[in-house]
Amino acid sequence: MSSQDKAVVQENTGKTGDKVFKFFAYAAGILILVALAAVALFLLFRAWPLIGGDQSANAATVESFTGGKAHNFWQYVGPLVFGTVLVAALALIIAFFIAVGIALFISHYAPKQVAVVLSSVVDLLAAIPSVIYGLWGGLILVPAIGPFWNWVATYLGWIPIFEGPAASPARTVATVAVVLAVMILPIITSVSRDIFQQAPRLQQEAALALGATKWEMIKLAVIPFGKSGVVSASMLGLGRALGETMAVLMILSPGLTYSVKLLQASQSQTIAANIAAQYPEANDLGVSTLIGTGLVLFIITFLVNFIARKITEKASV
Amino acid sequence: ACGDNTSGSSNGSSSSSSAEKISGDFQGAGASSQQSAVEAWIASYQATNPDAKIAYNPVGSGAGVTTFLTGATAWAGSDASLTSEQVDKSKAVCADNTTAFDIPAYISPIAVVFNLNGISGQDKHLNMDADTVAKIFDGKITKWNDEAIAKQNPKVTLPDTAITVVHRSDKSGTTQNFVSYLKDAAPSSWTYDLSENWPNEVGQGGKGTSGVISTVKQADGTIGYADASQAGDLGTVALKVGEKYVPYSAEAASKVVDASPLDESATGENRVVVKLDHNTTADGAYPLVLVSYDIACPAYKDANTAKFVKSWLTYVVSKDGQDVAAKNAGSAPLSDTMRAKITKSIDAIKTE
Amino acid sequence: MTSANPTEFSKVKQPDFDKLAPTRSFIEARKRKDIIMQGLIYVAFIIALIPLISVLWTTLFNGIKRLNINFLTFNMTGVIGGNPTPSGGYGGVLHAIIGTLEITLGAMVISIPIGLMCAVYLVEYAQRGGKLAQSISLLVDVMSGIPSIVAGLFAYSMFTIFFGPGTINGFEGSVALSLLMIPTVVKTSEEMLKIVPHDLREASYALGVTKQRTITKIVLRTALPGIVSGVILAIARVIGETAPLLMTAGFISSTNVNLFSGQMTTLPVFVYQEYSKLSVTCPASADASCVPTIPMERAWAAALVLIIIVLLLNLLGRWVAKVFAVKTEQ
Amino acid sequence: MGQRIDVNHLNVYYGNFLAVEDVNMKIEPNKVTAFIGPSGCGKSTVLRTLDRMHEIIPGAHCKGEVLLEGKNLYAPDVDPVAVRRDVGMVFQRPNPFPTMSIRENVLSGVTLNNRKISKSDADELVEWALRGANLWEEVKDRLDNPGIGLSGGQQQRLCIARAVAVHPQVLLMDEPCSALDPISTLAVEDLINELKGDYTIVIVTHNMQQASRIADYTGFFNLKAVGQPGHLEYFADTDTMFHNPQNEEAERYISGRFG
Amino acid sequence: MGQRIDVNHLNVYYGNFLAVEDVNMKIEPNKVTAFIGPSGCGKSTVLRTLDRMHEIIPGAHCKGEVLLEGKNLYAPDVDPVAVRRDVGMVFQRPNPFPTMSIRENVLSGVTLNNRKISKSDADELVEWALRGANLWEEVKDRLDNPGIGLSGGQQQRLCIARAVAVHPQVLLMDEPCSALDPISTLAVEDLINELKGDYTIVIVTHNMQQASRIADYTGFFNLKAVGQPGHLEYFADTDTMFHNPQNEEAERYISGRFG
Ligand SMILES: Nc1ncnc2c1ncn2[C@@H]1O[C@H](COP(=O)(O)OP(=O)(O)OP(=O)(O)O)[C@@H](O)[C@H]1O
Ligand SMILES: Nc1ncnc2c1ncn2[C@@H]1O[C@H](COP(=O)(O)OP(=O)(O)OP(=O)(O)O)[C@@H](O)[C@H]1O
Ligand SMILES: [Mg+2]
Ligand SMILES: [Mg+2]
Ligand SMILES: O=P([O-])([O-])[O-]
Repeated sequence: MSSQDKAVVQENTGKTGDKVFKFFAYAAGILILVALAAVALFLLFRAWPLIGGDQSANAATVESFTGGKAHNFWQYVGPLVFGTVLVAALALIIAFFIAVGIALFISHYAPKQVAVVLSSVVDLLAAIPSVIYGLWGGLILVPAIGPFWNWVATYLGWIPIFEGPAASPARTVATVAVVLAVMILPIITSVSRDIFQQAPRLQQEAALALGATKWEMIKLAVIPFGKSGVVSASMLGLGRALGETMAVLMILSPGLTYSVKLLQASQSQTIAANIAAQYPEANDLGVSTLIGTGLVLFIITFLVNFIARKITEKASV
Repeated sequence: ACGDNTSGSSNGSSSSSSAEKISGDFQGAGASSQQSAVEAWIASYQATNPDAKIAYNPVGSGAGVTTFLTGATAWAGSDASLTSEQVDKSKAVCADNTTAFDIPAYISPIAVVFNLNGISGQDKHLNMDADTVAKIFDGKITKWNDEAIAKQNPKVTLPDTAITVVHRSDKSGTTQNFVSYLKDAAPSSWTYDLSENWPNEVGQGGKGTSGVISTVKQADGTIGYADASQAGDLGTVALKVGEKYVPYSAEAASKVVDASPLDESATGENRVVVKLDHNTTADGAYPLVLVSYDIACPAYKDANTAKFVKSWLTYVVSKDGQDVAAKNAGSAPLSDTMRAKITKSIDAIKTE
Repeated sequence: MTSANPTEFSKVKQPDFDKLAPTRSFIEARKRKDIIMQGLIYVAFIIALIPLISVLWTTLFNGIKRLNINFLTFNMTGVIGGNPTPSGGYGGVLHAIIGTLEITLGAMVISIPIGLMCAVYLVEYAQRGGKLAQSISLLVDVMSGIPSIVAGLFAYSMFTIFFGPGTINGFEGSVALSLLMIPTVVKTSEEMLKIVPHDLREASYALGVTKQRTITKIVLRTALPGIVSGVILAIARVIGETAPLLMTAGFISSTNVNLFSGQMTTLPVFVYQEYSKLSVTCPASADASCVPTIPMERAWAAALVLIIIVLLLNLLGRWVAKVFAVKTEQ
Repeated sequence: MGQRIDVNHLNVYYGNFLAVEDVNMKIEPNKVTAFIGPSGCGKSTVLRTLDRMHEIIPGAHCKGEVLLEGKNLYAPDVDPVAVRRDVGMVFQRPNPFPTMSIRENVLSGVTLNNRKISKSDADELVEWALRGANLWEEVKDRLDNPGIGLSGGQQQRLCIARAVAVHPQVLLMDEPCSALDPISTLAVEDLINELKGDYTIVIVTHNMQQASRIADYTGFFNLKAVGQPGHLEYFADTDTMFHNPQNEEAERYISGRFG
Repeated sequence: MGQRIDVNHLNVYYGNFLAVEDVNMKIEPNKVTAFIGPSGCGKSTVLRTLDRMHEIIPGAHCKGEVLLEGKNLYAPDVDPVAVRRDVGMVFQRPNPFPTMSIRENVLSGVTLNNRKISKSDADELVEWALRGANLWEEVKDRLDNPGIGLSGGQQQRLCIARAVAVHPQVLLMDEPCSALDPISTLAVEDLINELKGDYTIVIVTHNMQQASRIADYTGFFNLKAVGQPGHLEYFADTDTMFHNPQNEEAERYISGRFG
């Protein structure tokens, strides 16, 4: 029977297709491992003079970078790590709650038409390139947000992080955190929204039928379902905040201290922005030093993600 | 190519009409300070050499020199002269066992700009001596109505506004030149080591000249330093030279360069490095200047590149070239005496 | 064996439901909490609108001034200071538009297949809790934190090794951007693949469909709208990159359409460079046609062009998502 | 005590689509009322209007009155959350909360109303509810295992346990036994019989034997044609419905008796 | 023609958990075999081993033999995909493909396998399959509407249509009627009766009337206790099973006859 023969032919093609596809899937996974290993090796290789090279030359490089404030690599990278984590964490804290709020608003509160419009608005926000955020942050937000920070410094100044006087212009960690929050907010929102919208109807109905209010329904049936997705979206956002260069560079007045005075200028700097600021004028050893800081950022990102992973694993068991 | 702004026919002025037309793709990279000038140079140069496609990547002096030393670019722009190490290294890229040389190509006054309600404005000046400037930028003077400032500006009523110092946040030739002036002219008030990075924690930092200018504009009571062409409608400081206060100007900047000796310690052939005399008392000189160099080889592995570099640098330092830059980038044109020294080095480029 | 026991219920004393009944104040508190949460959620939304409107408005307001046909159809050759060019404009971004599109397309071509296949591996092939899968997904997260400038340095060094020192071209930029784009593609696609109901896979397998066809025709197809919006997120992530492109793709004022050779300007680099210039000097002799503030005006106009491109891309994605959406009620 | 429900001139819509038309019926307190009828005739839809679950579907709404002990559920001042607290519901597909253990699933409704429930009260309640759903013996050793680890039938019984644990006045069940084996079905039917002493029960079923076994009253829904709105064709006490129906359509439907 | 299935010493595992133990049975070709038994005894699990669907659950595997016309499905050289093409399956929960129209859903078995089919053949096949599932009249005017727009019962019938459209040799059904109303159930039962001329059919059902109506053979599964593996307690032709069972457990289970 001819249909039988055909079926046999089909089987074979299907099988090869299966194998090839599986091969590509595995290859893609491995390629990512390889790419990342290559990046790590590259960083290590380029940063090697820091470890294996002439230490007095390294010290001189660091001194030239810091105007003599730091004398070795660790003194240099320490405040940078602090600043990077501070800025990114603040941005994530600001963005996370608002993002989850908007995602819920779109998925569960807004009427359908409004939700559709809002979704596109959020997607659009996600799509605004970071150089534009840099321009906007540096030229529009900094003067606009000044009075607000002044108010905060005046009335909440007793909280150490809000200690005044607020810098004018407000090229501070606080302002940068706001801009980064705006940048990562749509990423978290967009992914969370998609997941919340997929939360199973059945369980939501079960919650409502038990007499849950809308918020309780969300707590019972939506958030548990979306939790891991929201966390991984947040990690995506955090990653971007940790690595964002231009916006920080164009807005922040940097400094190399371990200070949490968010409203004052010249307190902190992020690793990524620091590389961008120093790279153009750096010599070979300078570039090595900068790449060394990049390696440290790489390790931080690794640790942050590792810890986040452990936390969610625990939570989901 | 597509989208090119075809130049009008009127443009082919005399300068290099006799020279052979250059064609090909050529790359330069380096100092961002030169960017505006280089863009103007490229545009004018291409008017007479329409087949030369030139790209200048303003990645920064350090990266520019590094790239040049790999042989990837024909020339580099740099705010700093070559180190002797770099001169050594250049043997690898320059042909015939020659070493790279640097020549001044772009001289620009650095303005000390400020924004002070009711006082600053286009072409408005405050008088200050180097010591006062140093103290302000070191955070020792914190109010605009400080005695030190008021004394030098008797006709101005200064407000009780706090001073916000604005400096560069990135590694910068401008910073290096600025602090070098402070160190030379006010050694007792400015004790930091020379560096391209801002040495203290006073005030705020801005990325690039644009960052400094926009920061200064964003608040009352700010003071910063930047390439003078960007001063715009900000107030600027007239620096005390000898007994007079001199506001920045292109001519005043040229004067200090002319009045400065060449740096004898610069080792290597053909190099023209200016050792700025920040303590000059020459009449009408403005001592706060950025000198940016072009770096090239006396001999190239590729003859076409050599031909291009020679013709290009000749144009850049020519009166025409310097005028174009002065007009469009606000730089100070090279004086004829300086040009004579430079031309010798350019002429040394072997094109055969 | 489980046996039917009609009196199961009465085996245990019935709990005291009065004790368990909610108090009036507790019900009120719950209601209040519900309203407060709703209020907070609305507030969150309004807060997010402020920056969005501000960014868009600023860009539109500042950018519209120089956005015209001339700006879109010419490049920056022959532009001297603030003077008008022979073509009658003040320079344009044609070269940067071409550069942005080509480099981004290059990055997409590299990262979408890799990212998507990696997500397929993680969701469809990897064993749950397997070592390899765990390390890959951890490393994907780590990868999303690579600063863009490090990606640029990496691509630059890699091309130096393979193609000689100082190699700069558009494709190098694409490679750098891929490094930034892949994690977003992987993560978003992974999430989208995960929520495709298992039922559908089973239904397909039961029809004698191979795993590959099940994945491509059912799983990917069902997840497509989500994947498309993830990809757009990823594009948006990289289309605004500046620092790595300056290093890898370079900067040039003329048009270069060859992705694989010669420097290429992209819109964000253009925006950043114009912003860096801030203003130009107009000679004292110049007439009103010399515009000293032209660099900033060009920067905003180019930013507007960039937003419009991204917007169009978004609309395209939205359209794709709609066409391929999971069809619900008519 | 159970409460009576009167449905007056109820029209139920999905957006503009009129799904069920002009339903009028009286659901007696402490009795079991069954809804039967062909697929798509609107049994589930009507059931869901009785605890205002219908309106959570976007665009879905209804016109007419549903009176619970004379009080209109759809009056403007009525809080749907409160309605759903008094009127429990069990769905066609089992839907335990996937992140919760068996125990937490059973308690999930109660903890909403009363956060500070003591451990012993909770234990008592869990056992009572699970026994009622004939699930206790099977799960008593693994109360802390996740609820979705159970088989389909077990899951459905868990959902019933969850619904009765909040002790509603009225219990709505949408084909609660369609995923259950006979033994579990019997247990649930017994449970229904037992519960009707305290509650009013409305059940949708495709199984006419089940309806005739447990229901006191039966409503037969029908629809004239596909795409047309469904309607309540005939409502009668179960005896009449199954042995002496005064309605031709109902007669025809029931005489194809099987189940 | 349908094919015979022999199950020999089949042990089915979820990871390390032995879910069903030592199943031995002969499923006759062109007959209907029903699996009955209490919830959780492993009916679905065994059914899924017959087309190697069991193993797609991570960690799930089985030991023993399943012979399809004497050929062991679990022999190392057998491609599970090919097995599933010959052995069709309908699930407990309706699962139409959400991205496809009604028509596309029916044709999916053909198109997903990259087989070409002419438009007229396709039309014919769609109508044949949908008529068989008693869905044709309801959907014939909206074949291009999405499949998940249908009601639950309609969706399940669509899934049956989809499964029969690939002309399998054996058709496995896991409680296919649990979401259907009596009329649709009757239609599906008729369909099963019709199909058994060509195919071997295995059906899991909770409904003993259904089993006794349609099955030629019936297997009764049971489990000793919760947590213990299930097993095939008794396998017999349906008549014997329901009227003269030679097994006490089966007798007890069936005598609580209802459904
Ligand atoms: N969410 C919905 N949106 C639009 N129409 C719907 C929706 N749910 C059901 N319908 C339509 O409303 C009508 C009644 O559906 P309903 O689910 O109440 O029927 P049913 O009697 O419960 O059927 P079944 O026995 O299959 O559960 C049908 O025509 C159905 O297509
Ligand atoms: N995916 C799974 N992972 C682990 N155990 C499972 C899984 N599915 C089922 N089981 C277990 O295997 C045993 C048999 O389950 P199965 O679903 O086959 O029963 P069933 O007879 O079909 O029940 P029902 O009538 O409720 O559908 C049960 O103990 C169940 O808990
Ligand atoms: Mg229903
Ligand atoms: Mg089952
Ligand atoms: O030209 P600089 O950027 O080095 O000041």
